Amino acid sequence: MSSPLNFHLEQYDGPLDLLLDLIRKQQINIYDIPIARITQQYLDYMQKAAQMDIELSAEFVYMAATLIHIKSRMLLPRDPELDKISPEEDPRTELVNRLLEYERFRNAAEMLQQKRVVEEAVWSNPQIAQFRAEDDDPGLAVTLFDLVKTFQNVLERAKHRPVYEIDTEEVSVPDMIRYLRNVFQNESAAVSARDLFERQRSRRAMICLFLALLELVKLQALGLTQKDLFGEIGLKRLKGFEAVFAGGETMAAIEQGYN
Amino acid sequence: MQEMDAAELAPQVTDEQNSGEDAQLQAILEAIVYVTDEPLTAQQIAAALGQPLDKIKRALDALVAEYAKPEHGLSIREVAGGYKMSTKAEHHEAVRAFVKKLTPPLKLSLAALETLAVIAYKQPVTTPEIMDIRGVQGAGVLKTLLDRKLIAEAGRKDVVGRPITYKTTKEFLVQFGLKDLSELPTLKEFEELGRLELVEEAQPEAAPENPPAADA
Amino acid sequence: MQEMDAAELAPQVTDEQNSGEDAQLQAILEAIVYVTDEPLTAQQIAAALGQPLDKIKRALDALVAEYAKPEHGLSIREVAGGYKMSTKAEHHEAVRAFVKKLTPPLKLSLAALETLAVIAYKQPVTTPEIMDIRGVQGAGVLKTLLDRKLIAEAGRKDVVGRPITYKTTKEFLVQFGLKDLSELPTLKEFEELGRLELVEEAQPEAAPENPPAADA
Repeated sequence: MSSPLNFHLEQYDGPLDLLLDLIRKQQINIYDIPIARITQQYLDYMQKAAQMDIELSAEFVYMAATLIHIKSRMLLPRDPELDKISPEEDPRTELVNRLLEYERFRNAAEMLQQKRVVEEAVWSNPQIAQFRAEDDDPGLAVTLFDLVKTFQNVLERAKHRPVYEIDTEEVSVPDMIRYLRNVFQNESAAVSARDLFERQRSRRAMICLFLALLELVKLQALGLTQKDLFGEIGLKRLKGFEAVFAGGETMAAIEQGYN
Repeated sequence: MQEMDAAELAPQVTDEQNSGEDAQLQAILEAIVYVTDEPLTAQQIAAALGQPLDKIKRALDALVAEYAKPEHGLSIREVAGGYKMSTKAEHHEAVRAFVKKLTPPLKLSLAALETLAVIAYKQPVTTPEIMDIRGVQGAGVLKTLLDRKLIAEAGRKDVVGRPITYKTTKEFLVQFGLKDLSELPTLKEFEELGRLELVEEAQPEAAPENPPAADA
Repeated sequence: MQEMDAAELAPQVTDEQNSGEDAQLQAILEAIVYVTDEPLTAQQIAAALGQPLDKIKRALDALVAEYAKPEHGLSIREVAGGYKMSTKAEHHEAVRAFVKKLTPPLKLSLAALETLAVIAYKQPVTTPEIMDIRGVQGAGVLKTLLDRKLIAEAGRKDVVGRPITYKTTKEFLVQFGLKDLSELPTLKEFEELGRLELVEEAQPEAAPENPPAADA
């Protein structure tokens, strides 16, 4: 029942937003809110929202309960004698204070918005790039929030990365090929072969890694690099890398061979 | 700055050595403010140039005053505790057409602005405190504000659970063109409803004509 | 530009209407030349502003002359047939020296930031462990982080090969404004922000189009 009238019903950020609007539009004295009337209007709104399937958050319901509670407290007569000893606070006071507090911040938000309007009409054109040393790392300016966000991203990525248990006995050559594919997919620079081997935690894993490397070098997916004699051996992605993994055939053939 | 025509003929050398020096300093300051992307404080500038702070301050004030004149389309303003050069807002129509690198406007929802306002006035403030004032669960906009570097974490509060507190950043001052937080109007000034009553005491309670919940 | 003191007192309105207009045009040209990076020709400006070419040319000449004065550290020059603002060459050394002294904000490459994040949350941690979590080979960024004193060695781990472990430093705490490591936001707290965000976003501005069939 998606109604064309839907957007006639104003949306409110929260119950305070709605109450403030009701009070303002009717120019009601904030210190003397006609609680029965406002409660009725508030409930009307909720009902209409429900009819239109606009989901209102739990706070709207909680506020409705609060309003009804205040209303009932105001209906109950007080013992005038008791009142003389300890005059009861107006049951509306707390709500009024919350509304006033909320209103201040809502108006402050509008003030901020106006400031942005001005700032969006001016432009700066700093020329600092011309004066920065070239070796300056252009990097990202980093905050504490970036730190936790980045860590979360790294973990997230790890979660979605196919995991190959390299320290169990079950590790196989095809596993290692998939592992290498993973390593070199996002790495175009040379990777130290020693580093790769050092990361393996079992003899079997090292042997499988070695065989997997030979396989990929043979297929010209990876190349070996060595800067100088007896220098460190590096591994680098070759042009054939994509092609080898493009179809499923290569992998299938290798699986076949080792099973 | 009256002998400028003479100075133009023989740059760097004026009759009065002093005013030549002043002009020189002012020129360097102008170049520095023009070049830098972040508002620099007078202290930073003084320290970097190895000059006394009050001298730098005076020269910067003169620069600000000079650019405030109507024949300048640029202005140097005090923003975020420092000095920043930009075009003047009154020329935005003419200037806009020439701006190539239009940075996308900082679009913030009213909810985000409200949250930002609460943080600006109540900092350091925790998430529950913010939600309390707004009467809304969900501090989702915090992430947006953190992402845009308008707010930052400000340590933990020493209460149960040690919740994180938040504060506004220098970027906030820059984005909203504020010299510092004290430039914000007081919260009291934002109270409308309470004030309304003092003026319109006798306002009769009109019948509830049309509450915003419109007819369905 | 002699009547500027008067103009300052009553901005935008001068005795001579003409000179007020001139000032206005000059201001706009100043702002336009400032915001554009490529030299603009007088023709381009005249066309964009819908003003006669000779008027624009005269105003640009006045602007060039004004900035040629020694109290200006900027200059507007004719380059490649157009007009361009830049700092004056004689102040380049001063500006360069100044920029060099600015302590830049902590800037890190994404790889370095990732590594730092892993170390911050997993310390003490070894290189293989870092690479394992990041799923990336190459620990070159460790050197960057060590050089910047954001991390330090924290002894060796008692496993085969006794690899070196790393931890964050006091400088790290200073850079991120932390009293101690317990102030680091926890992952749970971060995820809380994200989760609340979804709540907020799930509440669209307009009414939902396709509500679940309510009253059947």
